[in-house]
Amino acid sequence: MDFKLTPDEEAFRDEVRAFAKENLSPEARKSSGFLSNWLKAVREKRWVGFNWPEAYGGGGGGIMKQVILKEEMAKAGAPPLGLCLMGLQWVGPAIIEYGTEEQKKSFLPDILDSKYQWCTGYSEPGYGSDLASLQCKAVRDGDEYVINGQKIWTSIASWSKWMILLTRTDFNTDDKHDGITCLLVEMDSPGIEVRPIKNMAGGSLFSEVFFDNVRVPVENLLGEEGKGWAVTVSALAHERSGISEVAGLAKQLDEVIELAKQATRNGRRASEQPSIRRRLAKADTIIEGMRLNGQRFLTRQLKGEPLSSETSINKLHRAFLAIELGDLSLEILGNASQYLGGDETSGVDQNLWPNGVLDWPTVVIGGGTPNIQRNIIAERILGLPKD
Amino acid sequence: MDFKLTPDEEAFRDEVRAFAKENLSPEARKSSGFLSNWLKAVREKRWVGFNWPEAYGGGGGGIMKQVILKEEMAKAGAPPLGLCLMGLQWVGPAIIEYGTEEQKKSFLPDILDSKYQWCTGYSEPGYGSDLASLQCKAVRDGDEYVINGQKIWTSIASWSKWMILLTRTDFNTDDKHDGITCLLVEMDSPGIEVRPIKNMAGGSLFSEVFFDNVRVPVENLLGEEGKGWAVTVSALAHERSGISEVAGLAKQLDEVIELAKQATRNGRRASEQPSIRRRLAKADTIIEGMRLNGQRFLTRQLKGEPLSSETSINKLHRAFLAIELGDLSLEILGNASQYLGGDETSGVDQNLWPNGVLDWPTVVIGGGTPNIQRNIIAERILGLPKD
Amino acid sequence: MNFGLTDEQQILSNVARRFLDERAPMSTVRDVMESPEAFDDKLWSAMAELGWLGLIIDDEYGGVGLGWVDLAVLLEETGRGLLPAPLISTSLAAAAISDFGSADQKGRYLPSLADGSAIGTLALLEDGDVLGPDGIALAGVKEGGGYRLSGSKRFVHDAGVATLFIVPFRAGSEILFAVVQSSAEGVSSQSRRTMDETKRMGDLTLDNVLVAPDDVLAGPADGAVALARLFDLAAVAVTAEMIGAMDRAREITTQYAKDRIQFGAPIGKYQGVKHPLAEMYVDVETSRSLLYYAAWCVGEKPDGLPLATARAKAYASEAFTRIGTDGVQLHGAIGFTAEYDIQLYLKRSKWALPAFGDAEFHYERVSSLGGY
Amino acid sequence: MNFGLTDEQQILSNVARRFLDERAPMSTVRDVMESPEAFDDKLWSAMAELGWLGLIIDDEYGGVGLGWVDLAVLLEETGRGLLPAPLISTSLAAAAISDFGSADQKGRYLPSLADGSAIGTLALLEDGDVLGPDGIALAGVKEGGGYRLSGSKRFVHDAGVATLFIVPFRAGSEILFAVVQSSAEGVSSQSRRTMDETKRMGDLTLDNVLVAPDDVLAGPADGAVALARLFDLAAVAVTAEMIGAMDRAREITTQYAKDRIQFGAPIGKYQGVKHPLAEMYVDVETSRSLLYYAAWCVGEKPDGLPLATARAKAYASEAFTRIGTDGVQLHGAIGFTAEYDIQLYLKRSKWALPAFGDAEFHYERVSSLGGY
Repeated sequence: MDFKLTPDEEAFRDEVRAFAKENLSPEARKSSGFLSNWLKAVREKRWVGFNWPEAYGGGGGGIMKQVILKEEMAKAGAPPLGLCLMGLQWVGPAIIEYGTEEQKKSFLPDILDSKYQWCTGYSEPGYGSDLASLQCKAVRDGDEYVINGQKIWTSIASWSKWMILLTRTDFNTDDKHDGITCLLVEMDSPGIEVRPIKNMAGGSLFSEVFFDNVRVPVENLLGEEGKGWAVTVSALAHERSGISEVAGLAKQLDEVIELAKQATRNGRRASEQPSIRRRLAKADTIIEGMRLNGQRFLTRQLKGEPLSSETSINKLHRAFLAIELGDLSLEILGNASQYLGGDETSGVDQNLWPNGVLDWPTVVIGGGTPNIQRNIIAERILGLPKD
Repeated sequence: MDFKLTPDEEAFRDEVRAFAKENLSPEARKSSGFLSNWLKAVREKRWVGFNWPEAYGGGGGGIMKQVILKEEMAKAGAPPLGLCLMGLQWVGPAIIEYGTEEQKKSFLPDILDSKYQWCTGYSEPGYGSDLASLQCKAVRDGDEYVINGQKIWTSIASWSKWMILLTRTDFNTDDKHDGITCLLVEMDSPGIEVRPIKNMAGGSLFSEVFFDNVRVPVENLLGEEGKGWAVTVSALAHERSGISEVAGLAKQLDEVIELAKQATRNGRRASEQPSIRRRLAKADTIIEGMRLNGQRFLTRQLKGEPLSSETSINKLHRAFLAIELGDLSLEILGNASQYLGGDETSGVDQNLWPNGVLDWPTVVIGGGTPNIQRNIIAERILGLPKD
Repeated sequence: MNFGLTDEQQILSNVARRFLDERAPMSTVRDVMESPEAFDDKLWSAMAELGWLGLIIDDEYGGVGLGWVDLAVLLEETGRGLLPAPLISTSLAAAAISDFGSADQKGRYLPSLADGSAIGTLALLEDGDVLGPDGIALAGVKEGGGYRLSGSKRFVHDAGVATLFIVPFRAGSEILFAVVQSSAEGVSSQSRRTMDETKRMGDLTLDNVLVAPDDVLAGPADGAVALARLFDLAAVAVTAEMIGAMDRAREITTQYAKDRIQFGAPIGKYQGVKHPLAEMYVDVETSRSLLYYAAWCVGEKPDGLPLATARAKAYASEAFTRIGTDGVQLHGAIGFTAEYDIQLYLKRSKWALPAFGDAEFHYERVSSLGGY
Repeated sequence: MNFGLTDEQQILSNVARRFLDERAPMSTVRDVMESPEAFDDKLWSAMAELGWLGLIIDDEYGGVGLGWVDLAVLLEETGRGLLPAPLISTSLAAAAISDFGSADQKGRYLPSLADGSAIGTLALLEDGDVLGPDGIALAGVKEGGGYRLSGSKRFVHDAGVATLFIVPFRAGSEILFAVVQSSAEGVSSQSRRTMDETKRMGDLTLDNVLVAPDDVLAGPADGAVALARLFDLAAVAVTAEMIGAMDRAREITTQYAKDRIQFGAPIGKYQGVKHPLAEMYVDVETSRSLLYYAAWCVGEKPDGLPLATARAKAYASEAFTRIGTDGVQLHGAIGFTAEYDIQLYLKRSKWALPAFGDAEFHYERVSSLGGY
């Protein structure tokens, strides 16, 4: 057991830190072209698509360095390494693995260059957790597929140029995972309607997307017809430790601690109150536990072992923290917490005002509800019978 | 809404209080014949079998006065009103409702006079919560039933003279609640073997009971053959508010509070520590909630409405408290808690040492596990589908 | 012993539910909550006609003369329906005047509160959000038998629509209560944007406001004790609305669990869903028991009010926090869309937690009052 | 980066599990725990032969010379099997001497600890059960370079079988550590009956005991710091056994849930059972991660030890409390019969909670060390 980095890894970490220090200085952040300069600089470093093969413009980076890169960037509070998040995370990898040479040439460089957004058409109404039961229909008609149906919970649909879409081309299969076909669809195709879903926090990150006889050329078939389910699972060596996410949670906790130091509650500093201290300490401990769990997942990945259901452990912790850190902030602030925009008379730095306190469902429900995670652990890891 | 007693009820309460004061004085408690004097005195008052019809030697008392009697006795820390607890609680009522005149004459006076104990042969191995699936077999053979099978979790089997036993006389019914036959069995019948079950707290309140060709005369059939399930549900107006039980919990909490006042923890009085205070306050609040819930149940009973699944609410609270009050005592005492017999150097009154801290499963599991209670509420009250 | 609604209370409850279903269904609630002050004139007048605004005001002052258990029955319904209206605020102002005002003051203030022409509210808190006498820094400067007040009150419910504020202030070692009209010179007040849009809250600013001698409540023998009672009444009122709201959140979620099919069965079939719903039921019913006893204490057993209130608000606050979160969570993604109502109940739970003392505050009171 | 067992650690773990399965199955554990001191000579000798007693003792003093991660690997297995033996106690005494003893002292004490002829333990606590320098009242009276000690140490693990006690005491403003032999004049010790019969605990009484100068540990520059480190090492060791025990409790309960048929299906099919089991898994794995990092800090990052230890013991204490209770509860009535093993794990959880600081104590440390 050894929690230390190798000299080569340390050198890479130092390189990332030095880069971040230089490119993320307060002056740099204030400069007018900050974001585009940043994107250009990390692209030159080949840190965008860090784990993509070099042949496709990626960095060809290994697991351990992916972790280092992501963790250091998270700690430095860096902007993303590229703006086309879904493209970088799974659309690109799926195209690398299943795409034609045409598709690779046409799409991969744009993703790396943050040219436009991709969105993901997976979920359907009525089948939230039961993805493979999807009903959105595609019928081959000459050189085109004709799509009819509906998707829901599609993030950033309104400002995406392309969608990676799962459709059903065969309704008579024994296994519902068969007969699914993956298509790449241009969002301005006739027949597509996007209806943003307003959420309780006032935003509308997600949309419903309706397809009414939308025609997609067969060249935009990704992988084989009927074998689209496989496309959702990338074989690309993708670090899954979640360690960079933990760095983000730690930052969030630091803010809550700072809030507790500044706010008074029933006439006394919140950070001096045992109940608040205990909840902060417990959150801290869970975050450290997640980091260390992440290192165990990472070790397994480094050893080439498959990683699957264990990551549900951290998903459950993250769901707990998403709710707990928000609730804790509100409790610390008392009545003032209700002033969503902040309260200048509270004596608390307005930048610490808890934003996104109503956004937790995105995290808690987004990646599969806690109950789904518990089922995964109980059935796949512990071998308990299905419900 | 009115939480006050009527003048008549107040008079009865005062009568009970005065009686308790007189008969439970420190001197009375110390006198040699205390328990037998007590039993005789309450029997004369007709407070044993308080809700039984007067014709059978009971008190013919109504619901409200039952509550008052039980609550006042619990508050006074009185001994039980009779020693044959199961006889008083359900065997007697079952005999009153389903018994022959012979049975009534033969059994009821003895129960009221605490002559001997009854035990209950309901649970079987393999069917803990699923009582109606019982397999213990009774076959009619001339004027006798011949019993073969096994019971488990039978309390006080070793020192009971009689058992109320559920057997199966018909294995081919559509509904498993049919075909069950209730027999009254003398415990010294040939073929009965009682094996006490040692529990983790060191005692053995429960036993396994084995039946090997045990012969029971048909006169001891209670109710009709095959209709024994009904016998488990008494129609006698029996107060079910649980308010007297709450008085017992309140006494237990008072002891934990006293313990917290006396014990130090990390160098500081436990009762001054916010986490302990909060847990004590929460226990107090739940106990008060139970008392008030009990009053609501009582009101429904007084109005003649059927009371069934609502009582699961307080069973869940009681399960929580059974564990919580024990854990709290242990946490207050720290390392010293491990000295089960007490620790004379701890500065804590040895009488406050938490006994029965390992006995909680009797309460938590005894009346149906918390999961069973949740199912009852979800399915019977909320109307959710069965699992 | 009768821990159940009387026939009259049952009628009050039924009428309230019917009125709210008809006149303030969720579509109306949403319209009203999006209005600048979350206030609707016509609804208010209708409530006045039903006698709700003067429910606990003596009939000689234009009220209905009922008690706090009755008010709790009503507030349970308005909480259930998330009715946006300053009903709690105005009832509390009426209670303060009824309990601590002279006959003259009752005669001057109560009829207009009962008929809805005035809207009252308590202005008990200041910067620091401290519940109790320590939280009162506002000091009155004597002037001709009355007082001059300059300062701010914070977290005043319905600050934007209230026309009459009950304002505790210090006069030497005493705490007195001024009745301040929004129309008086130097008085300004405004609501601010809050998480639960059905509940407005804001600031009352007093700029050298003159309080005439007969606008100081005559009654309370001990201002600190009176203040404590007002905090308790306020906590009871808020808790009553919480019970209704959490019960409704439970109902909505239970119904969803019956209707929503996933993996071929209603999700309510699974213990992972049905057990939290059962726990919600346990919590709602127990909160309700605690609350009704506290409401009963208001009139029948004032000595028992502090402890009964502390228990009810503490337990209900914890319960509602959990029910709000679980309610949204058990709905899955749909639960946090603006379109679904369940999220409005989550927001109400966030508003209700700190209102007149959170769970920690009230559990600490249970301990202190319990003598440890 | 390798957060996994090395091949050597895996072998150590496998050998330990095999040894315990063969030589100390639960039937043996039950026999030993019912013996007066919960101690078995032959098991102890066999452990010495396997090198367990000197695992962290340098090889020049007869030990194996491994580190605390290795010790944690071993203790996880002994915790799993509820092995009744003073392995933690003797390892901690060895650690104290290794860390703070002179070469001479190491030479005198360690070999007999490594070969099992001596049994060591820490005697850190006194009346009041206070963890830290404030808990040390025992004062040494100088006599000829050495000290006279009179007083008691409480809650001493394995007090009845230990032959060598590490005894902190006050000498002026300093805290020093005496090595006290059970055979010395004025020393008496006895175990007492405890809830977890596999773990003995008791008192060490010192009646005018003379401690020679070379029986005072020579090393620690600051006694309070040394004391803190010993408390941390003790907490790490106890936590390591807790991980093994809670993992085994989880396994036993999971197996029961698969085997036990009720209402026609294994009870593990229901979410009311499977979800608590999944939570147990989450808690065990997270506890394990926290524990191994703390054990790694012992040798590799001593500055990080206090925080890492506090986190591990706090989290594991809460987790084990829940797992012990849920484990018994999910078994139903059978779970609390003496015959079933699960109740032994519940009792271990009760023993482990206060041992070297409960969850509250360690969470408070997390806060303080975190600078708030």
